[in-house]
Amino acid sequence: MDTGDFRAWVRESSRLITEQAGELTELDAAIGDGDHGINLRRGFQAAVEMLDDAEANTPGTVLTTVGRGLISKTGGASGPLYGTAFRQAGKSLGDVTDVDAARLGGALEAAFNGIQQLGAAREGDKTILDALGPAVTAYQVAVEKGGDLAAATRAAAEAADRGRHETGPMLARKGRASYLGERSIGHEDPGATSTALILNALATVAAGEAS
Amino acid sequence: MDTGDFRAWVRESSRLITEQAGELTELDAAIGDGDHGINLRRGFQAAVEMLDDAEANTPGTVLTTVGRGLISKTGGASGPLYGTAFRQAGKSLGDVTDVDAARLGGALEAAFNGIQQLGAAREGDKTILDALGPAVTAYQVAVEKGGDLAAATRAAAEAADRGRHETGPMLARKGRASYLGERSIGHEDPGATSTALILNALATVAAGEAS
Amino acid sequence: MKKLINAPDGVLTDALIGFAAAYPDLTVNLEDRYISRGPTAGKVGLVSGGGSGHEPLHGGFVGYGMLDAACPGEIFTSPVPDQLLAATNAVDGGNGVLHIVKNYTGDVLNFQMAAELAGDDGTPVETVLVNDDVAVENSTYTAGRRGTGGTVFVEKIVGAAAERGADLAAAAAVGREVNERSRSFGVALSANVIPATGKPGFELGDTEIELGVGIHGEPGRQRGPITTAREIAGFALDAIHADMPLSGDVMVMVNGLGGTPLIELYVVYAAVAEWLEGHGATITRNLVGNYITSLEMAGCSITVARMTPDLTELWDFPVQTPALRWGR
Amino acid sequence: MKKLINAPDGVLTDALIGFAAAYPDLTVNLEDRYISRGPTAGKVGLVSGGGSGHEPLHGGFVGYGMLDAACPGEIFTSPVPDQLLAATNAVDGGNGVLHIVKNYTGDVLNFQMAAELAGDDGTPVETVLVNDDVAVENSTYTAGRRGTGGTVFVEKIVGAAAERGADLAAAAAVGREVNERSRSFGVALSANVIPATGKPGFELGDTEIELGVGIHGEPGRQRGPITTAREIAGFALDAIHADMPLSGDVMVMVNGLGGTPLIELYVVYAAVAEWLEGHGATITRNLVGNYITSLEMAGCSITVARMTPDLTELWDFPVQTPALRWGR
Ligand SMILES: Nc1ncnc2c1ncn2[C@@H]1O[C@H](COP(=O)(O)OP(=O)(O)O)[C@@H](O)[C@H]1O
Ligand SMILES: Nc1ncnc2c1ncn2[C@@H]1O[C@H](COP(=O)(O)OP(=O)(O)O)[C@@H](O)[C@H]1O
Ligand SMILES: [Mg+2]
Ligand SMILES: [Mg+2]
Ligand SMILES: [Mg+2]
Ligand SMILES: [Mg+2]
Repeated sequence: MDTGDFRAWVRESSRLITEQAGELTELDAAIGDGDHGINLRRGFQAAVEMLDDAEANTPGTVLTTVGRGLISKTGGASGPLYGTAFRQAGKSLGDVTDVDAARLGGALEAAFNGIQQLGAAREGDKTILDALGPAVTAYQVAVEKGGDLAAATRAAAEAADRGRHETGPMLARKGRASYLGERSIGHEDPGATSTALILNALATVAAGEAS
Repeated sequence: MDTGDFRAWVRESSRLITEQAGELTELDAAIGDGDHGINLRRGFQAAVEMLDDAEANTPGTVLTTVGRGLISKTGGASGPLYGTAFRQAGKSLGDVTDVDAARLGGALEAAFNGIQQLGAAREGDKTILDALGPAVTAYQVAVEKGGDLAAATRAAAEAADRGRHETGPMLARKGRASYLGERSIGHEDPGATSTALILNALATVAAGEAS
Repeated sequence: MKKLINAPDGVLTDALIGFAAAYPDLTVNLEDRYISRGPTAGKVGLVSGGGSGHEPLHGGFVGYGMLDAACPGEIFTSPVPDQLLAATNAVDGGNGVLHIVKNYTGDVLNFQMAAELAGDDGTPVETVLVNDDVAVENSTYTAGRRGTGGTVFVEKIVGAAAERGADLAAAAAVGREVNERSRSFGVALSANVIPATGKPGFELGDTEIELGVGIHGEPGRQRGPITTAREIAGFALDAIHADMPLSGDVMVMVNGLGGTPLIELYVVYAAVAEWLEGHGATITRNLVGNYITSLEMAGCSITVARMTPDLTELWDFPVQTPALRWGR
Repeated sequence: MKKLINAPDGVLTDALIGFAAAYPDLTVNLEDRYISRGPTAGKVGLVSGGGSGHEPLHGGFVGYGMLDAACPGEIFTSPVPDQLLAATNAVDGGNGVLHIVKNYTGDVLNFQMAAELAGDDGTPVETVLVNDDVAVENSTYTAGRRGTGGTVFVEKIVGAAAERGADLAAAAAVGREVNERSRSFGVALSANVIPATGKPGFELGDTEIELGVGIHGEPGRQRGPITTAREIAGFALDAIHADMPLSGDVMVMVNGLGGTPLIELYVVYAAVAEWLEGHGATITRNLVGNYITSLEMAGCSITVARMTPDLTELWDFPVQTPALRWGR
C-alpha cells in the first residue's frame, strides 16, 4: 500500500463512519452517552480535511497526521484512543513509501498497543480492543499462512466484525458503559463497532475496491 | 332564614364547591390558570372552620365572617371578590336575626355591587357578574310576583345556572381569561359557575333540603 | 406528574421551610407566609409578592439593596391580604411601605385590600404596578398588560433607590419609571404542571411553540412552529420594538422559564445581542439565567429596559440577595 | 425535539458567542474554545473543562477566586487536548497550572494528553481528579466513580487557595482534600435530549425515577417509582452516609439538573436539612440552585462535603464569577 492507498483508507473510513454515524450513536445511546457516531464523524471529517491540506507524502505521515487530527477534533474517550492508535501505527511505519503485508501487521499491532497502554483496558472489557485484538491476530495468522495484504486485511476485517458481535454478551468494565454493570450485557460496543468499520475500510482499499 | 340557615348555606356551598372543585379547576384551566376550584375549596373550607370557631350569632355576622375568611385564605381574583360580596351582603343585613325574602334580596344586591365596584367588570365581560346579575334580577322578579324566599332563591339559582351557560359564547374582558381574546369564546366562565353553585346551595337550604 | 415534592398541597410550606434553612440571614414567617429581612429604620420598606412557582422571584430577591419582604401565594395564586399586611407591618421602618405588584387581577385586588388595611393602621402605602408584557395587545379590552420580567428590574432598581434613602414618593416614582421603560415578551416550548392539578396547564403540539406566553402559561399572541433561536428572539424583539422603539443604552434580561438549559439561554442571548446591535441599540447591562420562572416550563422571556445613567447607577448599586448579588 | 437553538451542530459556538456578549469581563477564545480571565502573574493557573450541557459549570465559574479558564467540549463530549493546551498556556502565570478533571475516561485521556504536551513545553501541570459520585459502586470494576457536584466545591475552594497564593503542589493538595471529603448522589425524573441526536438519552416510565443517575444520564443504582422528596433525599443521603459517614460540620449543595423548578429544590433542601439534623450533622454552608446541570433533565443531585475550619474559610473567600459571587 502506498501513500495514496493510505489516504484512500482514511477517506473510506470517514465515509463509512459518516454513513453509519447514526447506528454508532444509537449503540452508544444504549450503553453510553449517545455521541460516539457524532464524535467520530467530526473527528474523521476533520482528519480528512487536515490530510487534504497536509503534505503527508509517506504512509507514516498520513497516519500520524490522521492521528493528530483525531486527537484534535474528536473529543470523548474515542478521540485520544483512536488518535493514539493512528499515531503509533504511523510511527511504526517509519518513512517507508510502500507498505507490505508484514509492515502493515506491525502497524496494526502498534495501534493495538497504543490503545491498550492509554486506556488500560484488557480484551474482554467490551471496548475497541475486542474488535482490534482479534483483527490483529487474524491478520498475523493470515500472513503467516502466506496470505497477501488483501487477504490479511480481509481476515482482519472479518475478525473485527466477529469480535464486535462478541462484545454483545460482555460486561463492560471500561468507559461509560461500565457504569451500567450487568445492564451493559446484551448491547454491542460502539467502539468495537467503529473499529470494525475502519478495518473494513482497510480491506476494501487493500482489495482495490475504493479510492 | 335564621343564623343556623345561613351557617347551613355556607356549609352547603363549601360542600358543593369541594365536590365540584375538579370541574371548576378544569374550566379555569381552559381559559385561566387552572386554580379556581383549588382556590375556592381552600377558601370555603377555611371559612367554614372560622365559622365553627366564631361566635357569629346573627346572619349578618355569619356572612361577614365568611367574607373575612374568604379574603384571608382564598387568594387569586376570586378571593377578594367573593370575600367582598359576602362582607357587603352581611353588612346589609345589619343585626336582624331572621332574614325575610326582601332582606335577602337586598343582601344579594349588595353582594353584586361589592363585586362590581371592586372588580370594575360589567355584565357581559364573562365573569361572576354574569351569573350573579341575572340571579339578583330573577330573585327580585320572583319576590315582586309574591314568591316566598324558597321560590325566589330557586329562581335565582336557575337564573344563575342559565347565566353561567350564557358565558360560553362571551368574549372575556376581565381577569385572566381576557388574555385569550377570541379564544375565550366557547368556554364557560369558572367564576360564573362557582356563583351558580353558591346560589344553588342557597336554594337548597331555603327549601329545607340540607342542614 | 413527577415532582420533587412531598404532597401537592404542602409544596409551599415545605419550600418555605427549605428556604428558611438555606438562608438563615433572612426571616421566614411560616405562620403569616412571608420572607423578610426585618425593618430598616428610616428606610422605605419594599414588599412584593405573588403566586409561587416563579422562583427565585420574589423571595430570592429579599436582601440588602432589593426587597424587604416577599409574600408567596400558593402556586400561581396571588397572596392574601392578611399576609401582605403582616409583611407590610414587619418591614415598616417608619417611612412608609411600597408595594410592587405584578398586574394580575388577583394580585391587584389582594394588594389593594392590604394597602387599605395598612392605611387604616396608619402606614402610608404606595403601589407600583408592573405591566411590561407586550404580548397583551389591546389592553383596554383585557385585564391589562401582565407583569413579567420587568418586575426584576423594578425590584432591583427601587431597592437601590430605597437603600440610598429615597422617600416613599421618590421610590414609587423610580419604580414607575423603570416599569414604563421596560418591555417583555415570553416564548414557551412546553407547558408547566401545577402540582395541585398534576396536569399540563396547556397543550402544545410536538413542534409547536407559544409566542407571547405569560408566566402562568397564559396564551400569547399566536402559536407557531418551532424555529431557530434567532427567529424566536427576532419575533420577541420586533414585538417589543413595535411597542417601545429600542435605541440607545438598554439593559437586557434573557430569562429561563424553568425548564430550559442555561446553554440555550446563551444561544438566545447571542441572537438578542445581534438583533439589538443591528438596530443601533447598545446593551450596557444584562442578566442571563432563571430569574422569573414558570415552574418547569421550557422557554424563555426577553426583557429590555431603556436605561438612563441614573437607572444604571441604581442597577450597579450593591445587592445581596439569594438570587442577585454583587458589589458588596 | 424543541430547543432554543439555531442548529444542532452550532449550539456550542452560538452559546460561546452569547456568553462572550453577556460577560465582557471574561475572554472567550472562539478559535481555541476556551473561556478565561487571562493570566495572573505569580498565581497558579486553574483550568477545568469537560463536555458542555452542564452550565453554569465550568465557564460560569471563571473569575476572581475560582477558575482561570474553562474548556467546553461539544455537548457531553470531553474537550480536546489542543484547546486544553491553549487554555493552559493562556493562564500560565509562571507558577504552573492545575487541571481539575471530572473522572470520565474521555476527560481523563484528553487532559492527560494536554498535560503531557504542556509539560513538553515546560509548563508544570498537576491534575486533581474529581470522583465524588457514590452511585457508582464496585468502582474497581468500572471506569471509576464519576465526577459530579463535588467539582463545584473543588473549583471554588482551590480557586480561593490559588488566589491566596498557594503554590501548585499546595493547590493540588487542597483540591484532593476537598474531593476526598465530598460525595454526591443524583436522581433523575426525566431524561435529557442531546441536540445532535434529538432523542432522549434514556427512557423512564411515567412514574419511574433513576436513583443514582450521572450528569450525562448515565444509569444509577436502580430505578424506582416516584416517591416523596423526603424519601428521595433520604435514599441519596443514606447512600452517601454509607460511603462516608456524615457528622460534624458539612456543606451541602442541592443542585438542579436543569429542568427542575427552584421551588422543588427548596423542598428537597428542607428534607436534606431534616435528615442531616436527625443524624447529628450541622450544615454550615449551602448552595441551592442549578450549578452542574444535565441539559433539561428534571431531577437533582445532592452533594455533601465534610468541612474543616480551613476549608470553610476558603469557601467564604470572595468569588466573582457569572454563577457564584460573594464577598467583593
Ligand atoms: N479504556 C478504554 N479502552 C479502550 N476503549 C475504550 C476505553 N474506554 C472507552 N472505550 C471505547 O470508547 C467508546 C466510546 O467512545 P465515545 O462515545 O466516543 O466516547 P465517550 O465515552 O467519552 O462518550 C466505547 O464504546 C469503547 O469502545
Ligand atoms: N374583574 C372581575 N370581576 C368579576 N369577576 C372576575 C374579575 N376578574 C376575574 N373574575 C372571576 O374570577 C374567576 C377566576 O378566579 P380564580 O381562578 O380563583 O382567580 P385567578 O384568576 O387569580 O386565578 C374568573 O372566572 C372570573 O369569573
Ligand atoms: Mg459516548
Ligand atoms: Mg384561576
Ligand atoms: Mg390563579
Ligand atoms: Mg461523550
